[in-house]
Amino acid sequence: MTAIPSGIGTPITGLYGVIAEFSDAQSLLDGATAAQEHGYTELDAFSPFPIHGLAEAVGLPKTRLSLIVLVMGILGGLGGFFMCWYANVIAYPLNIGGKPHNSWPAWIPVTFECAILLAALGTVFGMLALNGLPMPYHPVFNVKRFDQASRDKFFLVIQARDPKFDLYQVRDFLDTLNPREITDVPW
Amino acid sequence: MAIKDQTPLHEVRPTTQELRMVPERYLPTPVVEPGHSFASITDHISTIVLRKKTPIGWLVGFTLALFAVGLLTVSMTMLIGKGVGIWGINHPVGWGMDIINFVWWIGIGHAGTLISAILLLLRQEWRTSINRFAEAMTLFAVASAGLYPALHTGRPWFDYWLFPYPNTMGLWPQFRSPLIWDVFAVSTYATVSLMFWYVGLIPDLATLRDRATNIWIKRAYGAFALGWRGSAKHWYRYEHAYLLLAGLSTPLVLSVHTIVSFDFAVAQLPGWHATFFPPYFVAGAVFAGFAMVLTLAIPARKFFRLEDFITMKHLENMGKILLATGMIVVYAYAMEWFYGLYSGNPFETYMLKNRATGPYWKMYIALWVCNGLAPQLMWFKRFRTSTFWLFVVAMFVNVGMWLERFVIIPASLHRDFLPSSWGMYHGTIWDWSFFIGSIGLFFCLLFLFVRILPMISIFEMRTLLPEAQAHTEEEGAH
Amino acid sequence: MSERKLDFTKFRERVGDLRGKEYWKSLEDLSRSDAFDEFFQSEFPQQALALEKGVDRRSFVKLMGASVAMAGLTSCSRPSETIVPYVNQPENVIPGRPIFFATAMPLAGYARGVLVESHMFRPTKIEGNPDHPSSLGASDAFMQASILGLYDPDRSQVVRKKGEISTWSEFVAAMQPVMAAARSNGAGLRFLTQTVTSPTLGAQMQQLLAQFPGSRWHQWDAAGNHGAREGARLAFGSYVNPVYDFTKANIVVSLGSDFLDEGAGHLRYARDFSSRRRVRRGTTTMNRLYAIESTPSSTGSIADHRLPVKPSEMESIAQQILSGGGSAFVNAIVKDLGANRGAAVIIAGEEQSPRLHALAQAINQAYGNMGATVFVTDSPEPAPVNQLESLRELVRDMHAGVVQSLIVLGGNPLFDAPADFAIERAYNKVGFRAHLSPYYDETSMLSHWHIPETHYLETWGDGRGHDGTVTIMQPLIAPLYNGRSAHEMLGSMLGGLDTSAYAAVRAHWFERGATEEGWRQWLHDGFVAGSALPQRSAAAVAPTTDNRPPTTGIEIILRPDPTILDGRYANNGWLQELPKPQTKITWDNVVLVGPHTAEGFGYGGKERDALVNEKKTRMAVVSYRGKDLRLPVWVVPGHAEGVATISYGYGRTQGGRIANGAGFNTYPIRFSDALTGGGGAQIRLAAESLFPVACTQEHQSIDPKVVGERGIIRNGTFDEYLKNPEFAKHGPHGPLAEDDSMYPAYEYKNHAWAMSIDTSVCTGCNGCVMACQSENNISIVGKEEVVREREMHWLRIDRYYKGSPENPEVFHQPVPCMQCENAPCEPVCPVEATSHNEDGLNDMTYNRCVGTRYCSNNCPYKVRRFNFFHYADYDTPALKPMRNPDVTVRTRGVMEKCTYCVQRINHAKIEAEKENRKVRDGEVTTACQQACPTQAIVFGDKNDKNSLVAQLRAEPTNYALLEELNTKPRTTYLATIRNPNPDLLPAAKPAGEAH
Amino acid sequence: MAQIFHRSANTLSRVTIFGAVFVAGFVLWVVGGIVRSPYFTNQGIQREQPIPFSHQHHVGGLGIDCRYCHTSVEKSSFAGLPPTSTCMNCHSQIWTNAAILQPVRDSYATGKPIRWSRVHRLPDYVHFNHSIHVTKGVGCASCHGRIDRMNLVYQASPLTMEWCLDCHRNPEKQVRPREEVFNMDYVPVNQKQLGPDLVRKYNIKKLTSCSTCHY
Repeated sequence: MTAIPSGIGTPITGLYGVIAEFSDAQSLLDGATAAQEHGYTELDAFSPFPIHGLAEAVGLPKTRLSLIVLVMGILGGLGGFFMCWYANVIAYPLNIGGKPHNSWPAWIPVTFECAILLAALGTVFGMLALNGLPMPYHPVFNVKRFDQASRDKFFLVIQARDPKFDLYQVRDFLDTLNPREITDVPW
Repeated sequence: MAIKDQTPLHEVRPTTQELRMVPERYLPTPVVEPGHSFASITDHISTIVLRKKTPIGWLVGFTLALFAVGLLTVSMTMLIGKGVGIWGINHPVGWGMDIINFVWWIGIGHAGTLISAILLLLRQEWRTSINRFAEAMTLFAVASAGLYPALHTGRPWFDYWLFPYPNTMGLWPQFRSPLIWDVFAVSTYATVSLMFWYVGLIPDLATLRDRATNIWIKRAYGAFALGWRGSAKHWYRYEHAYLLLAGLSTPLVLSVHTIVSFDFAVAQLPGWHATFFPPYFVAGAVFAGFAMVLTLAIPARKFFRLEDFITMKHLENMGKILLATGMIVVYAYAMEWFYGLYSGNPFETYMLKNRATGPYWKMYIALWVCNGLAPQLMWFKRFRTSTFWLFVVAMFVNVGMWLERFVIIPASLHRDFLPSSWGMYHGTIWDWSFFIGSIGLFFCLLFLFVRILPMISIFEMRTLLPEAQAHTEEEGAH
Repeated sequence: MSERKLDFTKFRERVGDLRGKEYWKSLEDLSRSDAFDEFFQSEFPQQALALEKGVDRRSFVKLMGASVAMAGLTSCSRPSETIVPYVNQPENVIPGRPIFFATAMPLAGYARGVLVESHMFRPTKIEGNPDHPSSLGASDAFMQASILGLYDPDRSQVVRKKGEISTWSEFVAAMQPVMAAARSNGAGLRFLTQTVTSPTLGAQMQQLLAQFPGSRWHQWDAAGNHGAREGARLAFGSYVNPVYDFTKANIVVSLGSDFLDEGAGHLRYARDFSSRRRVRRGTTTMNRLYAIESTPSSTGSIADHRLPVKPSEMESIAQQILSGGGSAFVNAIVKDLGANRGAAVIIAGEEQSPRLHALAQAINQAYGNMGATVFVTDSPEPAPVNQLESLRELVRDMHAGVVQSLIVLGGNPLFDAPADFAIERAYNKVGFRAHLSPYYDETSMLSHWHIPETHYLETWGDGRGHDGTVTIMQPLIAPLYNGRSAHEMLGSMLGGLDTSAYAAVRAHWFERGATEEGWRQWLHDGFVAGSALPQRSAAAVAPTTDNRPPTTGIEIILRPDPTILDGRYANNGWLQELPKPQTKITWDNVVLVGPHTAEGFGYGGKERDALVNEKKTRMAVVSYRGKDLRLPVWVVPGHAEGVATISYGYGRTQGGRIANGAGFNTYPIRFSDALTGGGGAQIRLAAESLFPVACTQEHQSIDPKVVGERGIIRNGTFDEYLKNPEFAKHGPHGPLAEDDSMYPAYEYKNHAWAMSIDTSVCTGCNGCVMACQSENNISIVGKEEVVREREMHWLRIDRYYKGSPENPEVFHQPVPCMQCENAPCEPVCPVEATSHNEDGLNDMTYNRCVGTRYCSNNCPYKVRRFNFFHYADYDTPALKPMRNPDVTVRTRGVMEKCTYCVQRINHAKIEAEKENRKVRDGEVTTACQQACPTQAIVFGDKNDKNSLVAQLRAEPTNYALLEELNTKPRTTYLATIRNPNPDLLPAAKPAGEAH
Repeated sequence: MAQIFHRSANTLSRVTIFGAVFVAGFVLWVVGGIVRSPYFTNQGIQREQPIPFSHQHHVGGLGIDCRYCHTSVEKSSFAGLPPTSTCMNCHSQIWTNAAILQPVRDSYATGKPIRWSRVHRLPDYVHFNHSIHVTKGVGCASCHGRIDRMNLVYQASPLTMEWCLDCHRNPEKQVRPREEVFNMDYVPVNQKQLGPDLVRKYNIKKLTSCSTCHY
């Protein structure tokens, strides 16, 4: 492919997208909404703190995190109980203080803890996995002022792989949102 | 431009002149002093970590803590070399300061997760500026607590037998034992707290990554920031996960001290064998935890000039919690007497009589003073809103909670069922060296934490600012 | 038992082989030489293992100091070790199985028959000989502990000349001129022995005295029963030996006598006495014991009526009884005696005055007990003398310089002779001083020659029991430390071809008509059948009344220490750490006083608190006849007021590593005219001086009310029992249903081991405690650790008081592991280190224990013992062969406890399994049960309805300790029943009232 | 702001996170293997002996019964080691001047026992009784392996607790008729049916209580 900008919808090599910097949350949110109404789909917005509604504005699929956690929790619980039961009933049954081998009430604490543990692990690693983290290298880090994204600046990027992507149109469109600055984001 | 962020603290301090006109008492105390911007918050907190020169105060404190840790290592060598006999434990009293300190620390270790999780679920905004700190405290308290169960055994080098693993003996742990429950509860608690704390740190680590100037420091923070870039989608799942973790931690934090209380409640010793121990212990844990948060937050706030973020509102709220949980604990003490006397069980009755009039009566009285009387000051606003008095009360509670465990453990053991085997318990120098050592370990970790990590959650502070409120049209409409 | 005993002669050769070997010279050599390893490992593989392991652990523990990382690696460091067979395997020896030999233990001269368990010719355990009249299978603490005495590494190991290492042959050479000189005129040659009952030794002495005309034989035993001996002469005109038959005695009056716990026949007497005291279904009669004494004793502690009196009042009370009138107490006795003519025993204590003994016999005479319950025989001693006068004479001659050479056979006169004899000065005037003794002690120090004496398990010998029964003592092991016996000493002086003890004893008896078969029979049985001395008719005459002036000030009683006696057992760690029967003090001697006397000199509440809280008492200064003695004060309920009891035997300076520095030497206030003490003493508290006393059970903290409301001790009178046998059934919370549990009870189909302890007959004598220690390799921990409440005894004897501190009722309650069916200790153990076995035993698996101590915390009976430090001695080679190879030696950091002697149970089960049968009742005896003189402890299978234990558990007086906890203990108790005289009861107390 | 990590860091970081899990698992697996290896169990290790006594020759070759030397195996916990005299019973007649037997003759002459190096060794806290196992029909070979084929004796079984338990839990898999106990090359015909019968016949209990071996 050539580096010369070509027709609409054709991705450009070496270009990740075009990014616009805003200095307040409201204009980022508005911008993102506008971009979506304008028909762009491959959007992403960056902010120093979670902004309510922004995710929807950049179009987010329903997350399956809760499901993962539920499953892990159940697995943990079953696993925990099985461990106790197996160890004290199957593997080596002993008469402990006249209590029956399967003193199930005594298994409850361990069962519970195991459930929580696995659920929590599921939560954290699930979240990271869904977010595609860790990702220490990312194109947006090429943007000079992007380090402000973790301070007090807000960014909206329209990715080059957006079917509607056209470098000039995108630039123009972003300009209409009167951002602080517009930059091309190289790969 | 990063250089510009390295400006000394006092220049960042906001001025709130117009507010000064109005008498203090008519003002609602906010969770962040006005006049702050995203930038100022970010810079103020991250600068504490990133500034080049380390304050003398920090160095001094850290060194002291290190000495204590040295003492701990010496004590550990003694213990493993000679045996637990170096402690004051004996035949009626099999557990002494080892388990007292364990329960004391683990109790303290409850505030953090509680503040983060429960208050988050309860949408208590004011938690924001203290949760990070409290969580760190939790972790380090749990670390100190963990020392004791691990080392109090007669043959610590066989501790791994407490974990379930396939072995050539064909043996497994005995899952009826509360000690095994402890193993699971405490390790789970440690793991989950750590993850909760770390997840909370990720965006701030990104902030530090971006603020730092030195490439290696950038890389260091960057590595742990996992490449966080504040993407909206990430934020969305992140908040989701954070909420879920909170939801999981809440029952966990309750379960942990419940299970610790089982160590005693499940036994049949008069003074241990009581059904109300779980709630009583949990309340005690919160009580102790908040006391410790106050003990640490008040000086830290002064030292690092964090008055704007840890405002009087926070301190006052914690004061209220002290009062509330304190009352629960006192209620438990009272119920102990009720059960004891109402049951007519001679063992229970004698146990209480012995607490009040036996050889350890001084301890018991002191316990009531520290945990019963001292918190009553919190009824009054002028004490609640005075850092001095808050600190004093907090110290009383710290001591009181230690005494509570002393009264429960040795003071119950030393006179149990058969008078023939009654005895006495006195901590030895090594008991104390361990205690001091564990405190040293705790502070050592704490000092490191405040030096290399933001002790206040930056991104959450940002959300507290009015500018953080953005609305989509449909919302804006109404 | 008897079929396990074995004809001995086979292995005598073997011992003979070892005898001469050079490497026996000293223990140090031993431990270095290969021969040593061979000696142990060859015949002792299991033990050898234990040793190796021990070494591992020890070095491991050292490593542990360095780093935690090393943890757990111990298991993989397996040294390649050697295992060594016999060259010629002795017959009758099955490797790995113990055999039992019969012999006798001489104590204060008198022999008690014992059976010695020998693992591959290594004596490991002493039991009583069931057939021996002085033992009947019972054993006391001294018998049990004597095994430690055998292996004691501090025993003297070489002949010494003026302290320098020398040899036996040099000594014999050195004797020649002495004997040569004495042959013409032996006046300068003297022998000093302790009390002697050995016929052989007696005969040897006589020969010597004949050989050296004019030479003299003196006897001195610091704790020898001087009073009894002289009393007998006073009453009967000659040195005779009264023997009592308590089986026929309905009434027993003890005049300061501890006949249940001291004296040559106490094991037998305790057995006989208890046979009339056990209350079972259908029992209609019970004997009654009146104890009149000053210092609380075991006998007094189980008496139905006890009267604390000053020693000076003792004789007058006896006089009153004789003359038939006096205080209510006396009248009651007189009435009872009258009603039981010929069926009562009046017995005076060994430490009591000759007059009292004479009076006691006169009373027996008056009430027709003579010949009915009291018999008189000739003295078992070949040459009974007034030992005090005998020693006085010797010392006088030594001072006078008449004595040129003195041969001291045993004993430690320079330590235990009366203070006013100044014996040390006298001794140094003697030109040739030879001392035979097991330790290089105070006397040896000042002797020209010291010869190590053999332990009784190392030598041939003989001796007479309390009734004169002869036992031929046979060695079970070659002398470990190259020792010589008295027989050899004398033999070498008498000359002849074979001067060995074997030759001497054998010759003595074969001259007196022994036959080879007979001899074998004697050795096999452990006594010479029918050798008891014949009764002789004798009439006791009451002594003339003497009118001594009443004493002033505090009266001092001097008596041998209850556990280390006159000091001879001072280096025996087991006995040092054994709680003294009445005071529960270890490692020390104190001055015992009654509560009021104590308050009298200012020992009050403050001091008591210090005792309860810090285990520290105050030092007192005892001023007696111009001497000041500093001793710790100890208050004993029931101690006569105005009287202070001080025991002698402590304060050794040359007793060995354990003996030295323990306690206080009280001999300096023992004067020849008042061997058992006297009046005129003052006691004052020393200036602020707290002294830690290692007491395992100080009573000050115990509120009697607590003991009562918890139903720990349950007691009643015989009359109450007859009215309502069930009086002890109800605990504080009423009776308990069999299965008050949310879980179904376990079924123990095969065996269900159980123990029943009859508190009525327990005298608290400690025999069981010591037997347990010996059987189960229980470590001692030392005074400091006992002060810190870390003693390791698996079996303890709890002692409770009831009533006024001036004269309380005393109750003894032996507490082993209760072996609960619902054991509280088990569910709390995280690693399954304690669990139940198929017979319902509460197992303790030492090697699995990580030492959380949770089980101990949760044990309501506090019977679990924890190794806070590395108590077990893996280092001392000499102690290794002593240990029971069937019981693991516990390491640091593990919990241990009573196992019902599971090693014995398993052995019996295996033997039964091999014959495809069940274990028979009585086939398994626990160590404590076997030792108990009064048979208070019974063990067996409660599933077997005919077993004794099952029947006892069905007794109406059977109760479980803390039964309301529903732990379902396998160990249960029979309530204490006493038989007080209705005339002396203030008012009948409600049945089953506990205190 | 410049990139602080190279592109490859992305893959790298993910690999490390998930890799860690597998590494941990692997380590545990290795440790588990090691504690069961001869290094720990001493299984199959031949030891230097003062005299290269060959069971293969004496048992396998000459067919001497185990009990001829290990006399107490039926009576005692300890199977017993042959005294030198036992060796001399034969070797005073045959091979009377074989150099290899010099130590035996020396021992017999001097009375100094032969010091074999121990092959089977249980810790001191394990109490094993030969006689009961023999009586209940546990063959020598079941634990000691084919001694008759060993030139120098080595420990055939791991002697770990789980190994003991395996038989204590399922004796029917191992027991053989009493008369076959000392038979080295006994091969069970249909153990499935014989085993349970013997268990019933010999009244064999499945003892897995701790105090069966530890006390």
